[in-house]
This record gives sequence, C-alpha cells and structure tokens, in this order.
Amino acid sequence: MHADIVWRELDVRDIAREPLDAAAALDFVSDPAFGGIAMFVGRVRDLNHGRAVTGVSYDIFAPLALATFAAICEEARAKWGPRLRVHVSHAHGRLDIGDIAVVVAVGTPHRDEAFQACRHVIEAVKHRAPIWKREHYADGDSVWSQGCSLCGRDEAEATA
Amino acid sequence: MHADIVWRELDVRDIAREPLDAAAALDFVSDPAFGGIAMFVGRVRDLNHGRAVTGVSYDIFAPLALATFAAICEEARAKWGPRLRVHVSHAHGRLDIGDIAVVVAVGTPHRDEAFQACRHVIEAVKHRAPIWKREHYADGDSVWSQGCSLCGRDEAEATA
Amino acid sequence: MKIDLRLFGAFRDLDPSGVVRLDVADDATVASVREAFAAFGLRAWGERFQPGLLAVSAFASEREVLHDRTPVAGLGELAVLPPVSGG
Amino acid sequence: MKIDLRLFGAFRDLDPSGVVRLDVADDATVASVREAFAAFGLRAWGERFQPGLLAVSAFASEREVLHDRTPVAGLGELAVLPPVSGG
Repeated sequence: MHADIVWRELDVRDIAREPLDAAAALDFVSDPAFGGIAMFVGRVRDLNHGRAVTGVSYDIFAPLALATFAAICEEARAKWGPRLRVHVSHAHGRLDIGDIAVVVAVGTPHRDEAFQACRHVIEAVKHRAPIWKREHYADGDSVWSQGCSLCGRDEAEATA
Repeated sequence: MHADIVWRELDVRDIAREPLDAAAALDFVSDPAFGGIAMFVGRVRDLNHGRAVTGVSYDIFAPLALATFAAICEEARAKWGPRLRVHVSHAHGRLDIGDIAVVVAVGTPHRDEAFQACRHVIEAVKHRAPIWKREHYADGDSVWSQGCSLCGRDEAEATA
Repeated sequence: MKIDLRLFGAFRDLDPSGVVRLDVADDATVASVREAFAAFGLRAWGERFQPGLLAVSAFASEREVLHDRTPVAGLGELAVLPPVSGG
Repeated sequence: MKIDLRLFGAFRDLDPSGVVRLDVADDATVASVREAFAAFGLRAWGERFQPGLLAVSAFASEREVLHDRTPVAGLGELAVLPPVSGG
C-alpha cells in the first residue's frame, strides 16, 4: 500500500473517444495482499419502465463528479480500512444498448469488505454524483430520467 | 432469454492449461435486457493468518463440483427469477500469488438482484463445492486449509 | 456583480451554450442566485422554464454542493444541478 | 462387493493414486463404507490416518453428497470429501 494517489482511480470518460474498460478496472484494484475483488458494471438496457430504449446520453459536470467520486472513495476507505483499492469510471456522451455506463471495482484482503464497499460506492455514485441521463426511445422521443435531488445534501453531510 | 443451457456457464479449469478469464465471464452474463452485472474475483493472497504464502494448490472433485455449481445457479434462478445469467469458474492445480482462483459473475435487469445473487453464489461455492485448498509457505511447508464440513449437508438440503 | 451559472440536464436544453450570466448583489448568497435564475428563466424561456425543477435543484461549485446561505462572491462560476440520475 | 473410494485433499496425500478399493457387504450403506474406510486407513496408514478428519468428512457420488443411510450398491465408485475450502 502506498500513498493516497495509488489506491483510487477515477474517470469520467468521453465514450466517443474510448469505452469504459472493466478488465483494466480489475487490474487496477488487484494487489498481492488482496484476496477479494467485487465489481459492478452498469450497462444500457433496451427497455425501461416498459418503453423500448435505443440509447442514452449522459450529461456530466465533470470536475464535481470527480470530486464526488473522490469523496465517496474516502468514505469507503474510512469505513473499510486503508487496505483497499477502488476504481470508479462513468461514461459521458451518447451510449448504445449494451454499452457500459459505469464501472465500480473494489479490491480488499477479504471478500466481505469488497462486496460491501463496492455496493456502497455504486449506490453513492448513483445518488450523489452530478450526472444526468437522457433516454432515447424507439419512437424518436427522449426524456431526462427522474433523479435524486441533491438539495439538503450539504446539510445531510455536515451532520452525518 | 433462451433455454436452460444458455443462462449459465460453469467451469473447473486446469490452470496449467489456461487461466480463468474475468472479462469473458462479464461478456457471458451480458444481455441487452440487463442493466446490472455484479462480479466477484478471488485471487491468491500473499499472506494468510500471518504466514507468507508463495502459492496454493487446489484439488477438485470436478464432476461433483460442476453439479454443485449447477445446483447453486438453479437456487439463484429460483430466488431472483429467470431473467438472470450466471458464470462460475474455479481454478484447478497450482496457482501463484495474484492468480485468479475463482470468478462469479451475475447479470440481471437491475443491480440489487445482481449483487445479491452474486454474493449468494460465491458463498455457496465456498461452503459447498468439493474443492480443497493447500497453501504453500515461504518456509517450504504446506498445509491443507481448514474447511467447511459437508456432513449433514444432505439433510440440510432435504429440509430446506 | 456578474456570475456565470452552468446548466446541466434538463436546464441545458434551455440554452445550448450551457451557461447563463446573472447579475446579483455583491453580498449575494446561493439563495440569491437561485432567485435571480428563477426570474431570468421565466423572462428568457417562459413556459419552457420549470420552477418546480429549480425547487429541487442544488447549486454547486466545481468542488462541492453549496448551502443556500453560502456567499457566492469570489466563486465566479456556479452550476445548477437538477436531480441526478447517473449509473 | 468391491467399491472404489476416491480420495481428495488431505486424504489424497495418503495414497498418490487417489483411490482405494474397499470390500463391503452387498447391502452396505454409506455408513458401512465409512467404517470400512476407517478400518482400512488405520491398517494401511497407521498414525498418518486421521479418524477425526474422517468424522467430519462426507461421502458423495459424482452427482451429489450422500446420506449415511444411503445404500451404495450400484454406485461402483464413491468419494470421501474432507471439509471443503474452495474460493
């Protein structure tokens, strides 16, 4: 285990330039001292709330998204200890069905912390990162997804 | 979703022939209808119970291991529904530090079932599959790991 | 003073440039910017502007989500964040 | 009748071939095979054989773990499974 720089890898990636890479995420969180790696990969589904989806577009406030990913990783490290590596990456731009939208990977000595930390990070990314999804439908319509309000998030964190 | 053959992929793989492939597992459990993939990758650690480990050897009763993997997958399908794909693979033979010992991947429409089913499967594989680990230490010694007795497992299942 | 407000998600649809410039008092807080954006939105976009969406939107710098009472002098640029839907 | 018993894990160390042939009655159950293996083990391997390990070991076919009361006629081959430690 080295300094802070090494244990986390965060990315907001323009999908038009390069897709997310789950295999590279696995490699990043691997360590000779780690026996357990838990990973979540989110892909674009072909159906949502009964409507046929042809793709999605993500709008992202990138600097704050990366700061939010970093804060979430710090929380995981505080809760599950310093022997931990975390990868968080999210796609930016227009995605087709099956494209990878998000990857979270966590490596730890044992599997229980890996599962728990991975779940914590993906839930936090979905609920707190400044990312907006627009779904495109087969009929040509497109709609911004209902989301989680960040109002009061500052107070919630200040008193947490 | 097609017939039973398609939704699960099980393997006991001779590591001397070919390593486990986490990326291929991800591909297998992917489906246009699935938004969530949870994966667990178990690697050989360099330290266990304070002893420096140089590698491990797995002994496996392969036909029963595959039958056990299949039974575990059926349980997951019964519990989390038919819209599910599962990959389970375990290494056989001598592994070095960092080598992948086991891969479990689950794809489902939503992430909650993916996480739950993935966790269920890896726990069941560890507790029930006929697989034995021998740890090799830096001092030349080697020891079969303490394990989970399968005695009474037949009654436990019959009354479950 | 002038403050630039970056728009995301449904708000970005209202202005393809993705940013509007608002005029606020020198002692303005995030709450003042919220009010100024509401007034600007109704004036510039009429019925396309959704006050209800603004009510559940947060304001943030590039580093953090800001409290309504936070003064904005010196921040130069803010972002208005509708409810998020990543992942 | 003769039954072949496959050995795994710590039991395999006792015989590199990984299989021993036991002589049991025609109406033998898994419990009878357990007893026959205990007797064989003490005779063949002496102190290297661990009755305590056998006590927590299960018996199985290629398809399933077997109950102690299960008759073994027709199975031809069984396996003795020490506590498992996969993953």
